[in-house]
Amino acid sequence: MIKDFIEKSRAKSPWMVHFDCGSCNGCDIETLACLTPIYDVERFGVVNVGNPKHADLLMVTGAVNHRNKHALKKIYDQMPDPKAVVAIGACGLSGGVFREAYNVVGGIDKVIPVDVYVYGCPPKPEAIIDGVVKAIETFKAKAREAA
Amino acid sequence: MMFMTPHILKNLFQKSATRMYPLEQREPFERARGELAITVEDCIFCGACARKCPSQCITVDKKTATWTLDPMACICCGICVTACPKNCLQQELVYRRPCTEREQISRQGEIRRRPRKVKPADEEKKAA
Amino acid sequence: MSKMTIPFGPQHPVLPEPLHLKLVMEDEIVTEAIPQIGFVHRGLEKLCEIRDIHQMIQVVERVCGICSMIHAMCYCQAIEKQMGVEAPRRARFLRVIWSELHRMHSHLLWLGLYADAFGFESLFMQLWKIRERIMDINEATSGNRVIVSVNVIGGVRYDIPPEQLSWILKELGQVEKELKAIQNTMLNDYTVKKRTVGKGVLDKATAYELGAAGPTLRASGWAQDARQLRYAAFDELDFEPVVETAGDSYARGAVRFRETLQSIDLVRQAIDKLPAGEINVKVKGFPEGEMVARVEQPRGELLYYMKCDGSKHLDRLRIRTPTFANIAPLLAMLPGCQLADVPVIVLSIDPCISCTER
Amino acid sequence: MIENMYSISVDEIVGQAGRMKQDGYRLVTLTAVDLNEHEVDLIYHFDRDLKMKHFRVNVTKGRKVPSISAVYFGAVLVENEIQDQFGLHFDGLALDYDEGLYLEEEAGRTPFCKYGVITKAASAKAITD
Amino acid sequence: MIKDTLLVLFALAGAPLLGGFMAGIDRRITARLQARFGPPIMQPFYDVAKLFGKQMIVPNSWQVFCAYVYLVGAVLSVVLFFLQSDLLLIFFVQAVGAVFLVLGGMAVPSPYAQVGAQRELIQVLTYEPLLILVFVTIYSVTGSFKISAIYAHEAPLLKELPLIFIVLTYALTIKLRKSPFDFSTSHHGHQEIVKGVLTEHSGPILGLIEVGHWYETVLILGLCALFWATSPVGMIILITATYFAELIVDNAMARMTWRWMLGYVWSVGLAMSVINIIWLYAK
Amino acid sequence: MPSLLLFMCILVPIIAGVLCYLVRIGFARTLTVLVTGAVLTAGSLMLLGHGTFTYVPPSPWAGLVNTAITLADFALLAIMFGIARKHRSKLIMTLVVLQAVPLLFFELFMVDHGAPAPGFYGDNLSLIITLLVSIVGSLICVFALPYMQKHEAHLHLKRSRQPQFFFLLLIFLGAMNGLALSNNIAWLYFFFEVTTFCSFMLIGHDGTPIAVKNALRALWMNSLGGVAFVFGMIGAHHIAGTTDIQQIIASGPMGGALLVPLALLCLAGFTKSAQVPFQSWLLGAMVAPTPVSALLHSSTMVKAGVYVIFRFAPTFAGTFFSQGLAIVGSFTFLVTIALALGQRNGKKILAYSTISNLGLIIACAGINTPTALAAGILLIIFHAISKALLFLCVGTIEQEIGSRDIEDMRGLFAVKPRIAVITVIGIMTMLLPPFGVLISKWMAIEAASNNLPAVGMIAMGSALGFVVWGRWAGILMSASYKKGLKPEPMSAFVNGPLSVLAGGAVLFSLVLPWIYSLLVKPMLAFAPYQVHFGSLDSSIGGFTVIPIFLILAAGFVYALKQAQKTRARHVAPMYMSGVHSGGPDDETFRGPMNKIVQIETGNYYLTRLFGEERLTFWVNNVAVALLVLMMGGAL
Ligand code: SF4
Ligand code: SF4
Ligand code: SF4
Ligand code: SF4
Ligand code: SF4
Ligand code: SF4
Ligand code: SF4
Ligand code: SF4
Repeated sequence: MIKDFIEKSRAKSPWMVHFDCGSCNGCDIETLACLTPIYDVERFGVVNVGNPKHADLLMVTGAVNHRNKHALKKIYDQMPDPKAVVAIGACGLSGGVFREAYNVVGGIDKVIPVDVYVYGCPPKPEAIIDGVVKAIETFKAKAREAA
Repeated sequence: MMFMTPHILKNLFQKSATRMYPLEQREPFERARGELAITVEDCIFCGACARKCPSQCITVDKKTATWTLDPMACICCGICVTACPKNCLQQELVYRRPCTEREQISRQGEIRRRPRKVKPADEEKKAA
Repeated sequence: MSKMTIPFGPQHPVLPEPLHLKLVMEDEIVTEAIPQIGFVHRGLEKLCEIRDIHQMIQVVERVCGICSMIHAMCYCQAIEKQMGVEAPRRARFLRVIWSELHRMHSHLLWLGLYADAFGFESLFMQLWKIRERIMDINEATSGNRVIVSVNVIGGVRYDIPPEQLSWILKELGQVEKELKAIQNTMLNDYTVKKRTVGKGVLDKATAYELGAAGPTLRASGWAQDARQLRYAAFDELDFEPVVETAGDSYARGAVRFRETLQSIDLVRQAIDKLPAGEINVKVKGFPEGEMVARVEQPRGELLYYMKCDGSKHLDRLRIRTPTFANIAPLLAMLPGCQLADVPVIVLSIDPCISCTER
Repeated sequence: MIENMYSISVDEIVGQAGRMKQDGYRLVTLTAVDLNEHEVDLIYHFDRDLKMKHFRVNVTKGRKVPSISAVYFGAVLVENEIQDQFGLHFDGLALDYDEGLYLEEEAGRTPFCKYGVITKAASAKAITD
Repeated sequence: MIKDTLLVLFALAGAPLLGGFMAGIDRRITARLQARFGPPIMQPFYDVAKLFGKQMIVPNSWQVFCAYVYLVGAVLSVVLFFLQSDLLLIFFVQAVGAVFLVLGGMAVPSPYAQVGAQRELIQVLTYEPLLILVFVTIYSVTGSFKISAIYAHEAPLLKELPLIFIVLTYALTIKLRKSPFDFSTSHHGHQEIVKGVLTEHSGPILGLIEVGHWYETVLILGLCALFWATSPVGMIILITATYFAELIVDNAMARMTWRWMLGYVWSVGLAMSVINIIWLYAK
Repeated sequence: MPSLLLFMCILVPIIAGVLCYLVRIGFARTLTVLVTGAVLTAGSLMLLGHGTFTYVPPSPWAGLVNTAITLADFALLAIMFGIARKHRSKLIMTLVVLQAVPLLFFELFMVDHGAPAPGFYGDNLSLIITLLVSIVGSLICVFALPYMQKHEAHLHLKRSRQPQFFFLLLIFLGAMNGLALSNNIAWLYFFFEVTTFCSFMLIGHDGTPIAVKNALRALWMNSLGGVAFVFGMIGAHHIAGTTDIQQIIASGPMGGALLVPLALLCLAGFTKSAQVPFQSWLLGAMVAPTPVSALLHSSTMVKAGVYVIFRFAPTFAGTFFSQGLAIVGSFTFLVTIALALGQRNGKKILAYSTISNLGLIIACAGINTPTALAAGILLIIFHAISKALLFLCVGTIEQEIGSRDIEDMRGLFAVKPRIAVITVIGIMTMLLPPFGVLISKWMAIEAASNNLPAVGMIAMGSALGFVVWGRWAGILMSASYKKGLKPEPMSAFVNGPLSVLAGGAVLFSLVLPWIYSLLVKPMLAFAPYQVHFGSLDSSIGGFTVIPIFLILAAGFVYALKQAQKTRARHVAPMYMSGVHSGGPDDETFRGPMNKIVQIETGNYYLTRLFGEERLTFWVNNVAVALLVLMMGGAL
């Protein structure tokens, strides 16, 4: 019974940490906007904990450049399992309009595994909420696999 | 402290400002620049969209009549839509839903051998 | 007394963007703050070599996703000027409307983050709630909430129909009402003042000497606003730069708060005077030569330098953003403050690392 | 064409900056423009009451340029940026990131020099020469 | 004896439920105050359950030790509270928890946790004398430090010690980590020192701390309730009103700095205590 | 029987000291110290078993002893005068003369040498002191054996000065026991002076200029106390007409007439206990080798001061003077711990904390109710044990890492786990329930709760103490994970005393209810607390000592079990905003200009608020004012 409750809780309490990996801010601000009254992702139990050690979800925006890719990796590694990564925006997905710039690695999945891709430049907050919901699903599946 | 208190108390006793997405969904705005869609039947594979696209995320292969979009790189600017001489591109009102796998969108049209005589799209434009 | 050396950022909950500061402190008093940047540097100025001048509009819009429209506007105005075309009058008014909308949402966003930096969560929520109205206006008029992509060389892409204009006025009235309701909290609350008054003081002379820009400069007593250059339709609109003299975080906050109200007024004026007519002119060919253009962004004076040789690619694009100019004043403000004031002071210049590093 | 553009030589930079400061000018920024394999234009932009003055300095690549960060501290970041992107070297920088302001090793060096990349080693050599 | 056993059991099992429930309501009301819809009331329980289901990652074993001792201290103080023992004793036992929370924060030289621990110490420094003074004044009214004596007292303490009650709420605000005193760690992460003392705690260990925090909430609200010990309804009203006021204050103020807190709370707290005591003697 | 035991407690250490001085062989010295320790321990325990007693040496001896002591008194004063002359200290010369002349007058014209001189008296108070001196003191002497060897090795001394050192150390113990057990106020004065002299010699032991300077300061301040003592003694004799301490006490305040001499005696106690404004000599004493500090702070010197005050406390119960004492004591408690907060020198922190605790003890004496006295006596016991332990810990750490700065002790656990853990235990016993110091503090607060200014200051002081101790304990354990940590080796003479003291601090706390009912309760006018089920209980409050002890112990053990399950695979690097540079035990990050930066963390010392330079001036002035007020109250 306790196991079940933990299982259920996992889906109901995704704490997030947001890392701006070289975004133009468009996506960051939309991610932040999800926390604010109109969208209020706390309805789903999401709390912006700001600390990878507490987080279940890593929300990454931006095109990933050669400097912050190290930080991205480290933050990901510091998150305890089970965890999921949501890549937000064209930049996070592929490097977007900056793909060819010299300092851009291009796409978060080149550095860490990504579970959910959220399209848009920037995605609407609704899309980000969809992404979170999707992440919760993948994340349940992951926990089941691990068990 | 005194200044904010009436404000938050008002919030408490009002309905919350939250839009209960996804339970409640708002009508999208008319101009919303959502997912890019192609009516591939009308496409003449001229490549204008591919050339104009600031993100260079469309590839058009005239020979095989394929129109390919890398949605992951599309920045939803709508430049291609304006550029298309055939008006066969359009941005839907809703955005593309998040996914869990990388994907490419490839549309196969029919390979036209002869150059067309009539340009229906152009005519429409003139009429308008 | 003992020394602490801590890494502040790049991933840090009070910094929405990656910036690293090595802070050395004694009993939480900062004695040394050295920045490490480059976490957002993409090198997008270099993209002008592979994107033509029209495509570059979309790229410069993404220098920053907050005042994106203003970047594009500056870029287009520069090229228009160089090529001797003038955008139609209606387009210029529409540019003013959108750019002031951007200023408003940018300031509201910033005021929220600023409130969050001194731990006033409900104020943050309130401000961002108000901001959503502006985001709705953006989306309704352009199809995207943030990056509106309205500029083209020679004018604007979209027109705003009359029924939308009146709706915008209604929404702005609401924004104004709600802003006035929290004006007292923002400007007179004891705790807010306690956390901001006298923090990170930048005196008048230093502000000028270090090349501060925008509200950071105006909060130190300089009435300098690039909109006084009367670009777009500003030559037909009434406004006075908003100035404060204290030069501290509070003053910078107050400048931005008042500027938000000022922007509402400017949009109203622009809608009022909005002429009928075309919204863009066709532009043929490519510019040649060197050019410099300036506009006022939410964070201050933005400068574009471009050099082109008549081909469809620019030879050199250089963007000097106000936040870049404000980093040096920031470094001057930090030493001597408390750790708890670091986020407040850092945010008080409204840093935008994205446009700082491009 | 840019109004109020004056050409000066490398050695005049610091003196000119000092004069501008005395005249109550604010440093807006510096711009570097790659001209060809050997030369870079450095443009110093100043402003007073929204009127700008620009000074163009033609510099040979690899050569040291005196930093004006002692006069205008605000120049520090720009000069560092130019070091990163153009491989020029500024002498007397108040904070020297040594070509590492933006760039990691992976990103290569002097990305803005279209006409030839200057390696760090080469530029270091040029300095010692 | 049976009554005592029941009380102990209630303290052990009921307190965390109550504390978690309070936290849930807290988050919901906070959300409403901010014009948000807010999480479900059960959210704190989901959070803790999830934390217990997470991978164990710690910086070292000393932190684990400290977290457990913190919990033991918190639980024991609540048990003692329900057994109506000596107020000072309860407070000192609670201090065991407080010390180990700080030690847990200092378990590694992590900058944010260290700063948090230092600030936590300063918070303790701020509220400890106030609490002792509160207890001493209670003693001067009831003639004993024992909680049982408060129940035996015929009038609500609130009537005689209104200012002291306010002093107690200062301590309460600090303990609950509410604005303007939420600097050693805060419920949400938007803070210059990330999560302060708790930065390095994660997963199950963080869960333990959270549960300990629920116990502490119950303890401190219990202390408030003592000021209207004559009627159970009064106790409930008092707790509700205090907690609500707490939430309003939390949302109507910026976070202050600890330097300000130390000066402000000490001076105002001491002044209020003194005035109340003089008033008491004058009567 | 008492005669033998008194011999064991007072004379044996003195003889042993002389032996140490004469026989300059290391091995013999070790043996002597060990044997003396055993004898002292046995003697004091047996004395305790013997219970309250009065003992006057049989007829010829009594007179002889008295004469010998009187002569020794003058000899001592002469030596001190000589020292003062050598160091050209007019101040000390004056103070010595101010003692010698009245003393001469006293001995020649006042004391009736015909009457039988009072001898020794032992009640629970003196027996407790004797016990502490004998056992804790001996442990410190044992600890000093290896310590001094290392110490001299560090100093590269050609000729060992250990004989003299142990000579003084052992004499010190004997004198302390003599002081505690004498019933003759003149003898008490003599032993009082011996401790002054020994401490002077020991502080100056290393002979460095700073040591000499600090030793001289200790000498003048304590001589000031000596002067106060002499006048107090003369006054008391003048009014009560006897040198028998018990009789003086029995005569009561005599309508306030006796208050002035008593106040002077208390003033002597103040200097000896280094209360503000006399704290500087004890702080200066830090220059001495650590065993000296341990001895001065825990069981001897400073306890001599509070002993004197406690001894005479019943006499002035209920007077305004007593009230004043309570205020002055709690003031000292508050300000010295505040001074400790601004310190990062481990020994200084301990020193300030000692003064602070003594202040609390004195405040208890001032409050002067049975509860307060019980609190004071328990505090004397537990403070002595814990403080001795902590000093020895700091001494050991200092020899291991070469610093006494607590910032340098950061992460000590990763290097020297054994001493780190023992130190943490020591700190816990100073700070937390269910340990004795805290229980006594609890009692003190309850006792003081009728005296609002006092209880206010105690409340603030204890909060400051929380910070002082909490952060120190935190520092010691603040280390990244290290695999396969092994306790460092430790010599038996170091480990032994440390373990005994640590064990003692814990175990005695467990049996506190019985210590209270067996030792403390009989001294009091009425019993403030009832003991049942291992709990202290009264109408105003209760402390369930044993149950809490057991539950917390169980909690500790469980927590330890859980902690031990931690394996390397659980360990993650600490959070550094994503720029940490390496593995789990790495404490660096990649900072500006891509340089690797070592993180530094430090405690807050709030030097702007609690700095020594800032606070001392005010503290001293206020203290002087308060003292004047208090003495005025006696008039
Ligand atoms: S996807 Fe678009 S909005 Fe998001 S960071 Fe990239 S450019 Fe900015
Ligand atoms: S639209 Fe017509 S002219 Fe333009 S590229 Fe296509 S085929 Fe050529
Ligand atoms: S919307 Fe913009 S980015 Fe997307 S395909 Fe069209 S032109 Fe390219
Ligand atoms: S521009 Fe239109 S017609 Fe031409 S390839 Fe693109 S979609 Fe097809
Ligand atoms: S300042 Fe820069 S980042 Fe900020 S909104 Fe303007 S362009 Fe964008
Ligand atoms: S500083 Fe830049 S990234 Fe941060 S909120 Fe402002 S604009 Fe956005
Ligand atoms: S106390 Fe601080 S962290 Fe907690 S809910 Fe309030 S604002 Fe958020
Ligand atoms: S470190 Fe210790 S033993 Fe060595 S010389 Fe100093 S005090 Fe003596």
